[in-house]
Amino acid sequence: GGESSTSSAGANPAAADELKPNADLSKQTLQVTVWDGYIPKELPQMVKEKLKVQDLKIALHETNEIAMTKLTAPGDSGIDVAFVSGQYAQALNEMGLLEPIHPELIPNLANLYPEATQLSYDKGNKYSVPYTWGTTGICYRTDLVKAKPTSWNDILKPAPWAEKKVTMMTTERWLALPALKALGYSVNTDKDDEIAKAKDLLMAQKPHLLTYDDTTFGDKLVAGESVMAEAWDGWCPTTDPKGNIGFVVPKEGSDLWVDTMVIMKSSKNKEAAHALINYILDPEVHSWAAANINYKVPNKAAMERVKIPKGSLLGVKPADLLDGEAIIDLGQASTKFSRLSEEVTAG
Amino acid sequence: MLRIDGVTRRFGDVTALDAVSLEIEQGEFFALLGPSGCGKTTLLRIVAGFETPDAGSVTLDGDDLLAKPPNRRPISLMFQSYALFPHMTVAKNVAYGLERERLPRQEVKQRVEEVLETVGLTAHASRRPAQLSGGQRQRVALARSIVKRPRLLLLDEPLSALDKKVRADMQLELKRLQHEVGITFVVVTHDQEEAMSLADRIAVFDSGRVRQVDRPVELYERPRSPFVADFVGANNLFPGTVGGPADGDSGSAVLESDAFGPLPGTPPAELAAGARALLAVRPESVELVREEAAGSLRGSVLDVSFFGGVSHISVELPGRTKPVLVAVQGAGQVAAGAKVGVRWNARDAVIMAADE
Amino acid sequence: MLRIDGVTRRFGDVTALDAVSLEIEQGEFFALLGPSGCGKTTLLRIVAGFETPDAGSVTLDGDDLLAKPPNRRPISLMFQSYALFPHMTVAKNVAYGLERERLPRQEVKQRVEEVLETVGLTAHASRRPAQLSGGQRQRVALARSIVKRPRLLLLDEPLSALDKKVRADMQLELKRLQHEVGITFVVVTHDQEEAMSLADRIAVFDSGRVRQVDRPVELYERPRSPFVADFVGANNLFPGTVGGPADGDSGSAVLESDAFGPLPGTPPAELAAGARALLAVRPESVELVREEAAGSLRGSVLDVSFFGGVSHISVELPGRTKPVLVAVQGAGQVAAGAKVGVRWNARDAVIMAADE
Amino acid sequence: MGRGRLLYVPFWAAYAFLYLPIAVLVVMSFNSGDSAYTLDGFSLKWYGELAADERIRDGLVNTLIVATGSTAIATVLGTMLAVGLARHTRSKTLDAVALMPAVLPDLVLAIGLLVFYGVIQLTLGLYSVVLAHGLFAMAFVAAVVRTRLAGADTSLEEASRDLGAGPVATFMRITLPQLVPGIVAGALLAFTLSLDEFVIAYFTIGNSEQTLPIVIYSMIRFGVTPKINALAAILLLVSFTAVIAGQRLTRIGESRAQD
Amino acid sequence: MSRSRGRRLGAFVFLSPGLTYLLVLMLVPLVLVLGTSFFQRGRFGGVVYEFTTENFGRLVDPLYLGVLGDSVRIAVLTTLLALLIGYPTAYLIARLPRKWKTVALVAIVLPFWTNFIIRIYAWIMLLNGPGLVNSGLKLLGLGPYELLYNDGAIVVGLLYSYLPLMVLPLYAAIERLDPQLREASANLGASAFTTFRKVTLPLTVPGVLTGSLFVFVPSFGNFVIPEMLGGSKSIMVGNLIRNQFLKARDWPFGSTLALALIAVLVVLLVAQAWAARRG
Ligand SMILES: Nc1ncnc2c1ncn2[C@@H]1O[C@H](COP(=O)(O)OP(=O)(O)OP(=O)(O)O)[C@@H](O)[C@H]1O
Ligand SMILES: Nc1ncnc2c1ncn2[C@@H]1O[C@H](COP(=O)(O)OP(=O)(O)OP(=O)(O)O)[C@@H](O)[C@H]1O
Ligand SMILES: NCCCCNCCCN
Ligand SMILES: [Mg+2]
Ligand SMILES: [Mg+2]
Repeated sequence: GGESSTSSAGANPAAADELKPNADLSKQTLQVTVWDGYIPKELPQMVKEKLKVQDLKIALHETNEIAMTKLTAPGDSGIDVAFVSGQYAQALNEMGLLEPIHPELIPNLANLYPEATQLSYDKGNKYSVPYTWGTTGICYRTDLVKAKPTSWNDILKPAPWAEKKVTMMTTERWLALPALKALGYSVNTDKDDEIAKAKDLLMAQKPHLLTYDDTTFGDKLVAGESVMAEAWDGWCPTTDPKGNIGFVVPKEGSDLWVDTMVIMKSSKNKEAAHALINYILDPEVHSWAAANINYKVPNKAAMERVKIPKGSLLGVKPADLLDGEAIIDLGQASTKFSRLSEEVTAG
Repeated sequence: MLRIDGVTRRFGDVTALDAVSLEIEQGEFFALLGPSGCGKTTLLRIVAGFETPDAGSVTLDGDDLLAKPPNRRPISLMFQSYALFPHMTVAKNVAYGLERERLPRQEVKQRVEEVLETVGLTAHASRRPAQLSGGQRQRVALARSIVKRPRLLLLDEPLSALDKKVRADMQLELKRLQHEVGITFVVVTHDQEEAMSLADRIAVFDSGRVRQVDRPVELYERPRSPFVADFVGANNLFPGTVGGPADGDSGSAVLESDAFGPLPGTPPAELAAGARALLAVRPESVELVREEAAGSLRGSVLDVSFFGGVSHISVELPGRTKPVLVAVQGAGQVAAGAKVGVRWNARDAVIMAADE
Repeated sequence: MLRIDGVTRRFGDVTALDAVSLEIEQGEFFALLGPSGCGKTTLLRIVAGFETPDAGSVTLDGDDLLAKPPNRRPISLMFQSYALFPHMTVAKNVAYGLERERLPRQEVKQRVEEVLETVGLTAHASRRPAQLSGGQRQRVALARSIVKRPRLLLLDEPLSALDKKVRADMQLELKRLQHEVGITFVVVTHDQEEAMSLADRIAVFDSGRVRQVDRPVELYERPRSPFVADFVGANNLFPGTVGGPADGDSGSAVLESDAFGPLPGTPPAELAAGARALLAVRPESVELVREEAAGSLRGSVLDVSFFGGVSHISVELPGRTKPVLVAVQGAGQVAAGAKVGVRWNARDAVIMAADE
Repeated sequence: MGRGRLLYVPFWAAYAFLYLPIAVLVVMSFNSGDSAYTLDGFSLKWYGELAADERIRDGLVNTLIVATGSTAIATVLGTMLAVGLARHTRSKTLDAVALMPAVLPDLVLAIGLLVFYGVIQLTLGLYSVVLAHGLFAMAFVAAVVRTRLAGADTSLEEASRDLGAGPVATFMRITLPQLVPGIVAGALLAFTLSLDEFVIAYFTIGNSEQTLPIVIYSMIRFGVTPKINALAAILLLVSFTAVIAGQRLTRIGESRAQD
Repeated sequence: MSRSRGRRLGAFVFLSPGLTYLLVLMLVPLVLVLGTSFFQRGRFGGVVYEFTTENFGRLVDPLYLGVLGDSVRIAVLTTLLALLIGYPTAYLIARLPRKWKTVALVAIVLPFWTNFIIRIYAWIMLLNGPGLVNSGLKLLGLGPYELLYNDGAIVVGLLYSYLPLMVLPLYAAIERLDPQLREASANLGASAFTTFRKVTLPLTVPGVLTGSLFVFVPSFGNFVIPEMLGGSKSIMVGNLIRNQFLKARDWPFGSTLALALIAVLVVLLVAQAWAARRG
């Protein structure tokens, strides 16, 4: 496509509806789609009691991708509020599928860290509200590595002792991330030559890998099948009772991922949707995520309530996190990453 | 009743039926006789509705049969290959046709029991076809088609797997159905004795064509073509030309045979003297006499074989490649090699036109 | 050569074979005769290896056959239901057995052509079984088993679907194979004439048991039990007790019949005077005479039926429920209702022990 | 009999192959640790958790509804289709079209149906999954039954027509019983495939409902937990019991029918 | 003639319900999706309704051809193995006494009444470095071997997943064979193997074709097993389509790939129908 890149951050193609602050929520029913275990089990009950919303129903999705397919298909998906990662929220918004956030209906936005209101995919939380955030690094066996990893190159060019004992993620942007960072490029690059160099690096790495693994790399580390893995912080089992799992953000830097909440344009229950997001941003409620799923939440008040267990990465300061580069959707250029992933895996 | 008119059926380049026309009367017992592969089964399948003729019509009491689906035709066909339902017991197989008529259960049960009794399979009622012997299967197939008492029964070699005794019983039963119930029969059989003894009329087929339709005795005694003469009983044939009357007897004539001079026989009215003809005489009409007996052809005994009841003696005549066959009652009294004479009465030999 | 010893086979509560023992000689043509369902097929299947007997042994030239898998037995079986391979042409079906012997292609081709010629199916070589008539299928099955020229050929009703002429040709061919190639035959047939004319010896079966094994003429003329007498040809049976010699003729005797007084006949040596016995006399041995003729039993003609060649006349005798059957050559000369007498020669009637 | 014994090698190998992982899975259901991947010790705790999980229970019920419903549709329509194709047409195109849903990539069919249901504004629910599963299951049944009909002898049907049975009675009483092994095999296949189908179900189900595979897939963020192994173990136990009981029952039925 | 009228009526009665269902629920949706292959991807996914044939140009790409080749290789190998194991199994099931047939048949599908993902994990447990198979081999003094994360593991996984799709159609085809045909063959001197090759197999060709298609197609289009057991080190055609629809959110090109795949499948289907009709 010969389209010129017009995407200025925060472009908002969808016009906001008129919403009534005092709408009768008991006439509204909410349908949410979210990852399994990502919100408290009791949330529907709590929301019904506290917000007097008629009903809250939960659909589960396995991945961002599969949720996106359902949300972008023709016709009404029937979803009011969706939990998706930042760059997907951005894409949904670009497609005109999201309702702008009405800040007046979400007073609890004030609880967010200031940094969490200036994320590069959505500066000012115009259409998304962050729910959790974190970064990507190297998860490793402290007892099995001969040297503590510090650089993406430790995983990209494994030393002999790590030969075939290293795993990488294939979800495309995270497949490229270690290589791009090791080469000193942006994770959001759309330059062909930079992507090509990353590909070379990844192709050279492939024979030395145990496997690509996006989900069970933690298990492999615990079992000793692997010694190092590219991992999201929250999924690195640093709290394993044996205490031999470590996590490091390599010196070349990494990303900042954010999982967000968005309201669908097609929703007929937008007042209730706002009320739900507001309710979730309540420190009491929001702290549940940190305490139960090991993800940091961008909510200062909430984080302060959480007791941080030994080994947990919850203690990482927002400022450190923000060293990471938030991943944004690259529009047409994002297909280059699909291509990269196909070339690497098929090669 | 059943009228078959100009029916032709081809399979690729095989013409199974070639403009066959037949008329079968109400209550008649009609037999189809003919060599293997001559189209008998094909004809029955057309009447029953499982083949469509390429040309011709079939009517039953004036109604066009071809327009009706098989299940609407008041006809039962007994398949040459039986086509028993393997998943049903013998009793179920037999009851099938009756149940289709929605007869009361009790009646179905009773009629099934009766017919199984008739075919001697009462003890096998609850077996499956796979657990039966060949002859037992054939009897189930027979029972299944006769139990319906249709207006027209088509039987394709119904008794070919049965021994003489059971076969005789079944023949009696078929005759009974014909007389008491008034069913019309069309029966295919390769067994001439069966055809002769059961049928009111017989049609002889050859290569898809009807060669002769006649009552048994006529067919046997007055075959109208060498094919029929040869097919219906092992005839001794002598080629020649039609000669004058023999011995001043007005009904008889001689055949000026090519190899043996004048031979006595009976020609049909339409044969002119001098026409090419054949004389046919049946083995049981040939008399075995002393070599020097008057009016006999001389030869020597080639072989004697015993058929139980009758013996067949083949006699070699100089000037004939095929030996003359003579049938005598009981075990033969002559031995191979004996010099003998053969002769026959003019009225026992038929003179007919030679095949074109 | 083939020795069957005490073979028993049961299917559930049916005893298909009950301690059957037979011995068949090298080069012999052996026929199995018996009513439908008596176990003939079962016996062949055991010899060929498709059924295992519950008891007994089968040996071929002393080797235990039962220990060998079917494909290692030098035996061909022609199946009663043909079992033609539906996906192969006629030629392929016939060639199948030869190809298994890895004969050179050229020879296979030639032998297939020869045997197809023999069975009259040369024109059908490239057809599939489904495109054949019933009799044509049977001939393919026959061709398929004879083409192998095995040491032992088992034929299960090989000619039942064929007309008289083709059947006669096939019979000749089988005889030729027996004499020229030296194949041993065991043939099941329900056709007594066929058994009589072809076989060197015949075994008569009944309900899984061997009733008599004998050469054809002996079997026919000297049946050893009423069952055999009755089964082999429609016999006229008269119950009674063994009486003294008739007419001073040492070889013959009379039967003191229950209803008709003394009747002339020939008893076997082992029957003592006074024992319960049956006299059997065949239809063709019965002479039809004038009512008042000496030594005849009086009755009236019930029915005359023509069988082509022979007529069967049934004569009702007062004191007998079943009419006496008389066979005469040609069309019968008497009409139903006529008063007649019947009589026979002592040497044509057999006196035998009554069944226990 | 010694003959054919060699055949039993692949036969038993096949069953061993099929049940080896199942054995592993059952063993792992007793894991005391959190991982379905490394065995830590013996415990029944996952069975307890399983009993407490109503989502799994609901999912199981929904799955059984969907599998039963779609198998019923598929068995009826698929059998008819097979008979129609074998006996009433010579069209090879129709043969191929009828097989299509069975060989279409799940994802393409799923997205197609998602779009289609969206376009016609169908409110999704369990029934929309039943319809979707019925579609591919029908093709499987049709293909398996078709296999049985290929080149089959038609004289039995002719005999039935001849005895006065119309096309319907002939189909029900003669054709259908002959097809039973094919229908059973096809229906088993249909049921099995529906039970475990995820992609199509995910895209065609109502938002507030889940089938078991959807529940399980959404649960496997960190891989499988022993809870799902426990579920699998229980499912196996129940189905084994049902099958054996069913077999006993038919045996009793059969021996009755013999009398 | 009445026969052909009957034939048409029968065709209508038997075919119309299924074909209608097929038309509405498969053909229409398929057209909806495949139609998008002539449009363009929106910048952020979705479809821009501007006509283009560019997607078809993208098909001829050595990368895709390579994936296609790998997929064919793996799927063919899987199919052959499935046939090798499945045929004798189906054969013996068909020969079992009636009361055991259904049990044996159900036992074939029973493992699949658990869950796909769990079964795959079970295979990982069996095959991984310290896994059960290697432990077993160690007792025999062999190994350890790298059994996981390679094409061999993919084949095992596919074989495992789709074996029933081979066994059931084969069973249906074999079960109807007349045992007398095998007897006739043996009687004519054929060994068990020859009988199989010359009689049983040719007569069950439709079952072989159906089973092979059922195994080949989903193997060919699979994407989960290459990821989980193959470690994503090689991908198959299914991955490509999945990637375009779900990851690249390029429905137009995803549709084009699907169209190409379907074209291949239709060729296979027609060939299958053709061969099965002859059988
Ligand atoms: N599989 C079976 N199960 C039960 N009974 C059987 C089975 N096979 C044969 N029988 C029975 O065993 C007996 C002998 O059968 P067999 O086929 O040997 O008879 P046959 O002498 O060949 O008869 P036919 O001349 O009618 O072919 C018959 O009563 C038959 O019903
Ligand atoms: N489906 C078919 N395709 C091709 N030829 C066929 C088909 N059916 C029958 N024929 C041929 O048509 C001819 C007549 O067959 P038909 O079955 O009517 O013979 P028939 O008189 O019943 O013989 P038989 O006494 O041997 O059963 C035969 O030559 C046969 O080979
Ligand atoms: N179960 C929640 C998975 C969300 C994890 N987000 C990580 C960033 C991108 N997928
Ligand atoms: Mg015929
Ligand atoms: Mg028999």
